[in-house]
Amino acid sequence: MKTRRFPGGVHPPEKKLTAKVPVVKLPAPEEIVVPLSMHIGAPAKPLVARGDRVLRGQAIAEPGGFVSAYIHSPVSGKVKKIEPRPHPMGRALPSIVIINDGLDECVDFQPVDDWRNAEPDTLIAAIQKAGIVGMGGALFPTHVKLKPPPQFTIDTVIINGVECEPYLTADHRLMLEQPEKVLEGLRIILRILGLKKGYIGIEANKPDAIELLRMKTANADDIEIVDLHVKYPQGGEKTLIYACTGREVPSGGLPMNCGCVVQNVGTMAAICDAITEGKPLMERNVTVTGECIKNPVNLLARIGTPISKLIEAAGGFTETPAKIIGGGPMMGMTQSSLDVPVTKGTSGLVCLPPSLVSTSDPSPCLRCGSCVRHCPFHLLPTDIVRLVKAGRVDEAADLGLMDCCECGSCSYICPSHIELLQWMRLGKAEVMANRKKTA
Amino acid sequence: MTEEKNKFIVSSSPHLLTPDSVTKIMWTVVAALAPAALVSIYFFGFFSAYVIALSVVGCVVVEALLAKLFKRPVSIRDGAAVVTGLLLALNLPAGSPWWMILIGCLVTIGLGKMVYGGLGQNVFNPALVGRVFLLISFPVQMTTWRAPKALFSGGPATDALTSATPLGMMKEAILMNKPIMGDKITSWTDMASGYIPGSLGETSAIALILGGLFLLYKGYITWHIPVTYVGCVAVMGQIFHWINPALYPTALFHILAGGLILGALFMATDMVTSPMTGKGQIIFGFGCGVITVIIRLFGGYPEGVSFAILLMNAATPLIDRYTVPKKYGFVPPPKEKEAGGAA
Amino acid sequence: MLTAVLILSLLGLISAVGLGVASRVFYVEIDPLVEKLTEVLPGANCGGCGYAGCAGFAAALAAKEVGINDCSVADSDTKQTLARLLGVELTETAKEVAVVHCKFDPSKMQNRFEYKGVSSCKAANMLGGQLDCSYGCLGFGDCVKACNFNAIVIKDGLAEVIPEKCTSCGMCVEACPRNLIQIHSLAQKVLVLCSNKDKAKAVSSVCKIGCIACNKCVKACPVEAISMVNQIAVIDDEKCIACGACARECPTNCIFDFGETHYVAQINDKCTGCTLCALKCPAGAISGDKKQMHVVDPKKCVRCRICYDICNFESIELVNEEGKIMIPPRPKKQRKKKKDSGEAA
Amino acid sequence: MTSLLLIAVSAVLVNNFVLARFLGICPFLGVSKRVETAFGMGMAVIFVMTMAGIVTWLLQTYVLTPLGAGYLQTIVFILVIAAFVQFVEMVIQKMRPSLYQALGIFLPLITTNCAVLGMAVLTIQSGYTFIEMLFFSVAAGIGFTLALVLLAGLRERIEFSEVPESMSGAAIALITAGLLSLAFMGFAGLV
Repeated sequence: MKTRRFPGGVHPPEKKLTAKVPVVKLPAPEEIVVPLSMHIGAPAKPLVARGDRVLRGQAIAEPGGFVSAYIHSPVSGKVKKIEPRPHPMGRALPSIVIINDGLDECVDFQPVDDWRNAEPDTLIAAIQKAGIVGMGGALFPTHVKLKPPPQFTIDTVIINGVECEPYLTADHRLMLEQPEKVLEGLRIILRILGLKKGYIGIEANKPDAIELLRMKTANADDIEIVDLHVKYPQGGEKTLIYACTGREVPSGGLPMNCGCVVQNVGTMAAICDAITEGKPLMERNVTVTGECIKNPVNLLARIGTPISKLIEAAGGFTETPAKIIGGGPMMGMTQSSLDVPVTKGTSGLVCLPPSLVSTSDPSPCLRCGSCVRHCPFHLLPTDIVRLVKAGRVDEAADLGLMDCCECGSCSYICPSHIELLQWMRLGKAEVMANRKKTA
Repeated sequence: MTEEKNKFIVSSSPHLLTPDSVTKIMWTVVAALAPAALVSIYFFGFFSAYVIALSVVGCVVVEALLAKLFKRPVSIRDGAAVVTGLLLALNLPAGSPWWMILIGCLVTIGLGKMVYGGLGQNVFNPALVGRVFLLISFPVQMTTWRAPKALFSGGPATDALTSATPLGMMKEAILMNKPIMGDKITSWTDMASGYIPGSLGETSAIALILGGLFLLYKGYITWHIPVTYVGCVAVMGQIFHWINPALYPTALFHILAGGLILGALFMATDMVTSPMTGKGQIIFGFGCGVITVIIRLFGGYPEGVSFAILLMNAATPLIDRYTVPKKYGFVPPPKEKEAGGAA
Repeated sequence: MLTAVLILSLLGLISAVGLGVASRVFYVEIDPLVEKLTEVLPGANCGGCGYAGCAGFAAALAAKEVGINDCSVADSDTKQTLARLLGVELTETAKEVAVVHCKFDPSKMQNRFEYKGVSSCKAANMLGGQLDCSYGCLGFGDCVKACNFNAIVIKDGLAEVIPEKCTSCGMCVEACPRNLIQIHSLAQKVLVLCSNKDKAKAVSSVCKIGCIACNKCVKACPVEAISMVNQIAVIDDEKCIACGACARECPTNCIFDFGETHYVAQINDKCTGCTLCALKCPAGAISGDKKQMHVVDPKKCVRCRICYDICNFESIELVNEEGKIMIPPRPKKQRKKKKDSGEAA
Repeated sequence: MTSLLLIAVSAVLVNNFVLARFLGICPFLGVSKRVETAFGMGMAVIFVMTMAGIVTWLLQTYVLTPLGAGYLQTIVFILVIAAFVQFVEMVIQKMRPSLYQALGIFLPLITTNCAVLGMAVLTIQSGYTFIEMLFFSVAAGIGFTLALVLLAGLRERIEFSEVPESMSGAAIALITAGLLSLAFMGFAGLV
């Protein structure tokens, strides 16, 4: 079966150390730190104050704007404090600190009864109330994505089971261990968008998942499994849409501009929980892996658990790591302290030893064109970065700076190890600043 | 500024990098050039070895000195100077005088590279700048060819100095309008194996192609430039051969003679001075081919490869400017912006 | 010879007529002001202002796109005439200087992590900034790169302005991603060199010279020039009399006093009891009734020298802690006629 | 016909006005910072060269030689060229103000540009017929534009290189122009 693909992209070593390791449930720690900004859009506004008693699954923060999301307490306990705490994004951000009383006393969940013929709006409301956001790392509030403005007609739903980042296997294990939830979630989405057909894209390096899901949807005609060529960044929204449908998201536009909605498999499982069991988003699969981890494992960790607890659960370090990465090594953010909490977007913890982290200074650009050949969006990273370095940011924008999806293929493949992606980010920030100034 | 507890490293993504590096590229190119160098040493013996050695050492020393002069970090370990030195050596005739080689090194590294700010910043191929500079400044020394003599075939080293290269003979034939059949000059096998007089690297086509394929396999050069360049020279050469078979040699002669193979595989494909996109490289190769044939058949100099590549290097920024690939999700700019932009 | 004159004059005539007609057909409205401005400008066409020649710069000047000071070549009287032509008065404002509002002790400031990547403050700041203090100067020199007069240098990890070279053009203010640099007048000697907005405990845990918003300076200031704005003391340049009381009062001495050393005032026997100094003293440290000898209370005196400058009877001198006279009383100023005396005071 | 072609090819490539005869160097260095302005300048020079070539040729053959006032050649040519440049300046100011700003001082400078006067004098010395002169002047203009645009492309690229201070600015432009003319020497003997 010929696998679908997209032009460009790179082949980093896969190193799926935990592909065969089943998910282990991590008990909740004593102190849970739930940050208020775990999604794209305005940070959530707290509903609780110091000293309040909260139950597991109780909403402790409401959306701070149209594009924002609810946040729920993963444990029952007492709210200790609301103060800035270390956050995976680098700076300390306001978070709700809850002391776990260990009872796990739940609030009574109200599932949506008989969702098959419930109104799409009630389903979307239930999803919003459950605080579901894109779990692939984009963290875009799902209820907003599922209600596109009227002028856009959606005709295709693509579920992203690609997980093209090296080391990470959270989605892979989810597909293997809870395929029904994923399929159920997809059917709910199809019901909401009123569509008859949905796709699930999975990379060919997960044959067991492909086979299992194909077997489960053998007689169903509303779900098709698409196996994709193993290449990074196959899991990116735009590359996935191109590989599955051949369409291109217009520059500066969103997937809905070309009639597509892309969701992560984790989000599907969360939607299924929210609708069928009324459970809000309180925990997620996290792959704790890397050469420095004694025995790498996939953990079902509650949101707000400090990553030091996850590392302990994985047997601790064999050697002090040079980098702790929240998310995958290609797009994840390095963490500077171990008491950063797990958030809705933490798909993994990759601990790289000093031997794998190059600290050499970049050598001059040879204009070898590798970055041009490997950029999935046919941009000219070296020319764009050259212009950004010289401060000519508007010319860089003309060359396509704003179309860069920050997948990092160019920095990965560059023989001179130039931090192309970091320069692109600086350029983008400057363009946005200029736009704000002139707007 | 402060003692470091074992702090984690924080950097921008991606956190994995390709094992490739500039040093690796440069030493791979040196390895790819090795067969041609060894064959030239085999044919020209001591004269070739000393030219290669002096040129490489000369280039490395000049780069180190100029780096200090321009207060730049001395980075001769990355092998770039060795590659340039080796390429320059392959462009010089066997037994060139030592002072000429040193001047060549000075011009190649100085004018060709360091003046622009070092590796990756130059606009002309340094080795070719050196060669053309020497060709024009010292025409006599640059065109005294030694007859090749298999190294271990005994007998005194013939110092037949001025045996002309196949291209030289062709040029005289054309200028004097004495029609002699192109391929009667020397047999194909000699030309392919390198048993013909000429610059060190230009003789053995087989060794060069071997090196070129190795680079192609490693992915440090793409097929676009060599194929279009050699193809274009062959096609045009053949067309002129049909027009006047007596005077103009056949395509095969054009390919095997002179520096075409060396130029197409190692000089024109120099990453720094050739276009980045596939389309641009094809235009580049085509341009080089046309100019090479024009100079070879109608120009004053027998060998047009160096000039062709330098001229196309000059055009590379313009080629790069007009071969920007269409980006993913390209949205044509609205009409009035288009008109406004064209002022 | 005649033919030569004939040919030339004929040719001249034809060209003149041709050009006359052409200039009518292709008439382009040129703003006369731009013409005048172009003459005044140095005409070096050096392109320093970013325009191909002085004509371009003049047009931009007339269209108010650029300021007079953007022409770095023009000397002061050219700028005067330019100002007169443009009807804009060239404000000879007092010399202003950029100041970096961060002064941590480099040997003590710790790093939260080891930063690897593009060496620019914006880049490091995007990843949270490697300093423990999340407001401090990252020291990668974005400001140095932005300054065309190299008036700012990085000294062991900290940006520092060289007042003489600074032209207060404001480029560094924009360049700093943590907005640490502000423009103050050169005369402003007392400055709060900290920008940490965290609470006291967080500040002192990262930097010993940080402003912990203890309000001591606010109380110490005789003229209420200091106010506490989100956990940082902010000095109002107009009100400040540079007495340095706040600097002495600050427990973490993050308020720096670049003026010359201050001494307590002391009244000697020449005092005529004119009560002028008691009136003007902001701290109310001078007491005494009319026509009687006045006394300065050393504890209350904020050493602002206002009384020293005001007293015209050479009766106020400045002494250090041991009472040694450091600065003798100011010599008497010849009082002009009554009318001018107001001015002299 | 082939001789006309040879004149054109020789004027553009072999003895290119800038790179082989080293005429018109100051606009060559002055305007070659950006490709658009270089191209604009090239078009202006082509127009002035062609028009000046025609008028000077006519003047020379029908006015100066019959009257035996050949010695007036230089002054008359300068007068004609100046008139044309003034005309071109007005046209460009009207049609392309942005180009006029970008060219700035270098547009009126074409009057004293030795390439234009050189072309006029060369046509007279080599005794070209009208058609040959036409080919020669247009080709000379094209050669000038080719060299100018090539150098502009190179200089735009060099702007990004960290050229050492001692070499930056005009120095690196001159070196690049020198190497460019080195490359053009390959065409020597082409014709």
